[in-house]
Amino acid sequence: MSEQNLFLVESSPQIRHRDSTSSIMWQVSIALMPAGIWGIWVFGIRSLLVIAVSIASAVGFEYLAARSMKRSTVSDGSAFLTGLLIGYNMPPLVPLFIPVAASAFAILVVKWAFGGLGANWMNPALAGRVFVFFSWTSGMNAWKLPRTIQAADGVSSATVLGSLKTLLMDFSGEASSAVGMLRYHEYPASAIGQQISSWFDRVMQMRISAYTVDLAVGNVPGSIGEVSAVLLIIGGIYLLAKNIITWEIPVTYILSFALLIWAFDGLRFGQGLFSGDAAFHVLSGGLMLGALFMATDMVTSPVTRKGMIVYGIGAGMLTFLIRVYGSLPEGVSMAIIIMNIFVPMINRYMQPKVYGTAARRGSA
Amino acid sequence: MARLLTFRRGGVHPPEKKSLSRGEPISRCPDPETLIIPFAHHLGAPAKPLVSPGDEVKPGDKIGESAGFISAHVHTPMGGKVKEIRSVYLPAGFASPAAVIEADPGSSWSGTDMGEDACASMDPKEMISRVQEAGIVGMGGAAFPAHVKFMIPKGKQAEYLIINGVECEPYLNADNRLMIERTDDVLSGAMYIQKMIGAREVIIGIESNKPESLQAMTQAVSSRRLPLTVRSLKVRYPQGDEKQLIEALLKREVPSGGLPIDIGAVVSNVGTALAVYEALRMGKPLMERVLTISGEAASDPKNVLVKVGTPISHVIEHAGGFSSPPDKVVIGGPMMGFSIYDLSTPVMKGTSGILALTKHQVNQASRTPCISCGRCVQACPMGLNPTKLYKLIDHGNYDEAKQRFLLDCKECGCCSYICVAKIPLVQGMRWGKLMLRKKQS
Amino acid sequence: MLMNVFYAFLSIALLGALLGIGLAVASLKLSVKKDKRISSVEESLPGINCGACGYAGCAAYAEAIVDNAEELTLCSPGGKDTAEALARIMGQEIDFSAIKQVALVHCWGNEETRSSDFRYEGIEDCNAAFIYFSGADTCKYGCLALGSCIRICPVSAITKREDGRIHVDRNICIACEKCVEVCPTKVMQMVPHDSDWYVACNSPDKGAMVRKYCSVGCIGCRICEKKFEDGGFKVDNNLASAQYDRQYSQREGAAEACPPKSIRMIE
Amino acid sequence: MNYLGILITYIFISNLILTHFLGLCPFIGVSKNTESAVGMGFAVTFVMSIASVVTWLVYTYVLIPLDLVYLQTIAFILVIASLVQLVEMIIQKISAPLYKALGIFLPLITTNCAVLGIALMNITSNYSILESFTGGIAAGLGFMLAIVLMANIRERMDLEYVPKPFRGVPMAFISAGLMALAFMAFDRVLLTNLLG
Amino acid sequence: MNHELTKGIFRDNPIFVLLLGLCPALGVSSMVVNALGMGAGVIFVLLGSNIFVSLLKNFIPPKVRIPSYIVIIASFVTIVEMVMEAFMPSLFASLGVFVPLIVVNCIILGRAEAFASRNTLKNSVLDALGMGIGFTLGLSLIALVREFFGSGSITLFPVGNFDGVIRIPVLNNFPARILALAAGALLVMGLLKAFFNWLTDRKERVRI
Repeated sequence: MSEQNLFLVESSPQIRHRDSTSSIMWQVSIALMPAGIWGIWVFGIRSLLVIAVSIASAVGFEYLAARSMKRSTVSDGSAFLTGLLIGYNMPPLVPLFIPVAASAFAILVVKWAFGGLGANWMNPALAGRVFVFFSWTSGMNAWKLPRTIQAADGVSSATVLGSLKTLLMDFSGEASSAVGMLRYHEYPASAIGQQISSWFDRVMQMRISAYTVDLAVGNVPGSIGEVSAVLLIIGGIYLLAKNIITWEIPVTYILSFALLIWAFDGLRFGQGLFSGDAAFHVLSGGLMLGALFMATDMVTSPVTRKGMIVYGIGAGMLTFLIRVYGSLPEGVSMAIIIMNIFVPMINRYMQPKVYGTAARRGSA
Repeated sequence: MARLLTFRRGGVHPPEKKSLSRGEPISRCPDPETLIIPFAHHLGAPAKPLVSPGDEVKPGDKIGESAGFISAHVHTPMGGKVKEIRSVYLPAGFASPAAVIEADPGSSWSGTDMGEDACASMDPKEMISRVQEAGIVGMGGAAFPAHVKFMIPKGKQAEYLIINGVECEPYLNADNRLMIERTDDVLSGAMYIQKMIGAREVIIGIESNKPESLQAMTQAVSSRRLPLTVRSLKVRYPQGDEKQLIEALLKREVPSGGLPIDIGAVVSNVGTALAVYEALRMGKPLMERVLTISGEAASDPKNVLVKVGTPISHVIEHAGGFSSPPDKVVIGGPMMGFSIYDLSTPVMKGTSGILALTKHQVNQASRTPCISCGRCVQACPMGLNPTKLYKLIDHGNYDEAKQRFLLDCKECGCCSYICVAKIPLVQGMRWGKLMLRKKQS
Repeated sequence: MLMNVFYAFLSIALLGALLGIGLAVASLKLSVKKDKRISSVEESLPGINCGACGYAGCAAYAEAIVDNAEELTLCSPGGKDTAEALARIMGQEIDFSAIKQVALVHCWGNEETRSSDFRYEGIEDCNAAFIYFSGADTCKYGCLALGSCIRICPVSAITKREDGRIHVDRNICIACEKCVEVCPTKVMQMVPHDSDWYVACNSPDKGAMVRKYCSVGCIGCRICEKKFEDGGFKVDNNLASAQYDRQYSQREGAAEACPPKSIRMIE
Repeated sequence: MNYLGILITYIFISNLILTHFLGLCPFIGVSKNTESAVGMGFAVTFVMSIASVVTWLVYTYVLIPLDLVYLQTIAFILVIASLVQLVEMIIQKISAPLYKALGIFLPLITTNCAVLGIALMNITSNYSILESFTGGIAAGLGFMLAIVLMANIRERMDLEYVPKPFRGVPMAFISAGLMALAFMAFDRVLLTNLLG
Repeated sequence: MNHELTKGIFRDNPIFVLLLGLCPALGVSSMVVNALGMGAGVIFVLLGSNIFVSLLKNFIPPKVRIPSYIVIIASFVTIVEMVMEAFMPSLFASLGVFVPLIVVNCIILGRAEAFASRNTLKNSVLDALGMGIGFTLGLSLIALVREFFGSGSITLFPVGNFDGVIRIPVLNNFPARILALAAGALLVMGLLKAFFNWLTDRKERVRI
């Protein structure tokens, strides 16, 4: 019978907030754009190809998986975002089969084996990245110097943290900080970075190394989307302003990590406690990308504010532990997926306090 | 100005949409030809019909007698002939017996003001029995019988009377207009209630988006030197719920499963206060009320005084009909109100608004699986975990849902409103409660 | 070499004997009485610890059966056979054979045959939808076809067919009556396993009303009752119902004569 | 290697379940809900610590003097099996609540290769008796950590619509695989750097 | 075909259906040759213990039957251990702790308790063979998948000139190394089990 003229009846509330799952996914993607564009610019057009391949394969696998379950979920944007993040986590010169494999693992195994969007308990993009990282380690080390650095041939294009880890292996005590060690071994810095650094020194009387400036701007080798800390922060602020992410996870993550670095990182260079270079570490590696865009992935982070704080602090501590003491140069992706394992437990024990139950102790 | 008061946890802020009808003075809705007066106006036992088909009734006659403790009398606002007693669906979705009355045109209840002195000489007991006789229920929406609330149980002491002028639902202006146009009567009603329950202090809570009400109330209180406090509250839904209002004003929490009186508070709506005033001063039963017709598909949003039992379609006609075909017609506010399909559904004692919403307002994005964003958890004013509860109910685990305080959910709608996956969480909670009841029986 | 072999045998034998004696003594001294039926009940259960019964595992369910007289039909993987085995152990009667009942949906309405009052959006479950005006169909007694019964059926005997109707496979149904309990419109009712014809309608509304909203609803015309003496149909409250006390000969005739074709062969 | 090192090793770095696949049967079987998982974790820790000590004693004071090292498998499994039964009986006798909490898991532990595994590993690593004891406790705690995390994940998954072929055991295995993937961050280098 | 022999291969496959003996299934499945070696060991122990248990079933008092079974099994395991150490030291080294752990392999104790102790010698032998072969096949399947993708090779026994390793072009250069590691074992097991579930589910549906 004709349905057109009938009224709609549904449960209260009769109005809904305008945010929806897909709008959130697309907004996050938009917030990631500036950092990605920067990455493509500094590393060349091949990075765009890497990102495109990641997205295309992620969306393609999502389509296949959803179709086999007789659902259609491509339009919710989650697969696009996963692909985008996988692309951002790839080194610029990565062989193209690697992002495809990462997408396949992320979408088919991490996400759809559990039932698709919302059911996965581990961040698909990060799990995909870790999967390919351990599988094809050399392919995942295909770094490239950004175009903003003029350097002679043969200069290392390893990432800042990777070089640091290698140098520390045969550390002979000639440097007293991370920056000092990089400088001693003539790790390349951009001309702009050096100028800004000296301007800070002259005008503001602030000692900010050229490396730190480069890390903030994005004049360093690294994964395509993670190099420009400033642009990532801008994206993060956009998401915060739009109320898509809340402050708890990024702030506790970065703060706890920075505090631990400040307290203990100096020990590696024979210095005392509280002498670590927090700014350098916070800006380096994928920390900004991780803290603002990956740790805050809604599906795999706790639902309560208390839980989010625990989660953020845990991720900060693990990142510190892995980065400073572990054999891997970077710790962000591992730290976040380890915390993902704990999320169901955090959600179980970090429940909100129910109204009106304060008086009746023990009944909860 | 002092920092605005509000409750602690949860809450949302939907678009207010009050301006559609804010400035419209209360007008009287013309009488309908047929009245459909349901015998149930709230959950609990429906009233026992006192009339049968063919009976003649006069305006103000009691046609339904309260049956059971939580029940209120039902009166007819117009005279006429009872055509039939049949079952009708109420906006809330369940069916109730109702009297269909062919109304005599122009027949209206009339009474005289007995004056302040007559009221002053009554003792609280008599006042409560008059309230009961007038069939007054809470006018905020839940329509809980007022006399039950005003009878303070033994061993309890009412310290505070809170007059609820919050009206936190979007679109609605009925209470707002009452506070502006009938300021003195509302205040007198509040003073009567205070006398009935023996409260030490009376506080009127009004959200700050109703500056005219706030001003009118404050002025009247100071000019009449009444022992009342008017408090301005931050705009936040569901502040009009008694538990949140108590939390906002008194910083106390009603214990889980308990009543406000357990912590010495009684909350009463401004509409109820006015009904109490009219019942005590004029002996007028509760048989008409002010409601807001609004919504983007309503051609002439306004606030009207409508007789209980008037079909919705009649009220809408009075307001100029629909400007465009509505997608949804809502009885009450958009957050807790009910969408209906049949425009002959009658206006009830608790009906605070009629909204005609277009497709655009309904905001139907497609449903996705829960992405655990946690917004519902942060929005829940009761501190529940709606997504967990919903999943438990969806998987048939009602007992665990109950252990997680499912029964404390009062279906305010914050969780569903904010849900990005567009999951009907409130419906899930109602479903869970239904299944729990089924299991018990 | 030989000595080594001898040592090996000796030590293992000694160790074995020692531990064996120790355990034997301990089991005598420390034995705690346990209801023997628990272990035999546990053996009869499939042992896959699926938890479908609502207990932590087969052992827990077995304990609940013996200690708390829990229902015997909760084990869905085991199905009928298990329930029978349990009944034997517990000395209880679950008589499946004599008058085995099966669930049956007494409604043949679907989107094509009946009208709606409104567009419903929300949870796809009969009980959840029933809260709002008893469902979107104008007929308030029919099958909502949103699958509360499908979800609750422990043996997956109930499915939704392509045409939108709910179908109970009577060879799988174990007559636990959970679907009957959960159905909000009470359209799911038990009938004997070997019955053939039934009245596929549940609406007590007057014929004129039924005709308006459903093309296959019983209109209470009484043709089946009056014209077919041995049809075994009875009309009460505007609704025909089939008698199942014995075999009737004129059922097919009545079915053919039924104006809205509400009398149907059970599939 | 000091005791803290042993603890960290068996809890994080070479977790018996996630890197050695020992004790998978109970890990998959008893991780359906958190309460049972915690109970199982305690039971395993308890048995492992005692078994480590007893097998060490048997090895050092019986098998070595008699030159019967090749009989260690038989000897150990006999000792463990009897030990588990004995422990079960003792618990049943002395404390009903404890038996309710741990007892039902004990029979499962007899065939838990993790217990025999840690006993054999203790011998291979040339641990002293105290180190063996620590190793036993650490391995048990590692088992407990893995199984409790898994139980929480599975409880969450119970409320999702997991595709039918993946429901239950496959999903648990894939989850365990993802856990192992994440735990690869904890390696020996981290331990050496941390403890010097 | 004899049912006792064939049931273990697919319908009651110990690894994918009964979920028994998982620890070695994952622990030694990084190379096909290990899987085959382990399988041979398990078949031997299974055969031996089933024969003994079946023969002795009337002499073992029920109270001590489990310890007796364990002793029988452990003896065979020790034999396997010694033989392997003597003749195949490299295999023994790569199987490591999993050889003695055959003792607690649930398949063996499970078959002894559930089958051999109640059945005739002939059936017990067939059961042992079937279960053993099923176990070996399951194990080899896991190993095949893991080695194929994780190392890009298939390692068998060296025969003559052939060193026993089949190298897969392309994959050999870019193996998904993770599959050869611990995490990969669990993932492959999960995926294969899901695949088996899907197969059985489909078969059942076809039957209906």
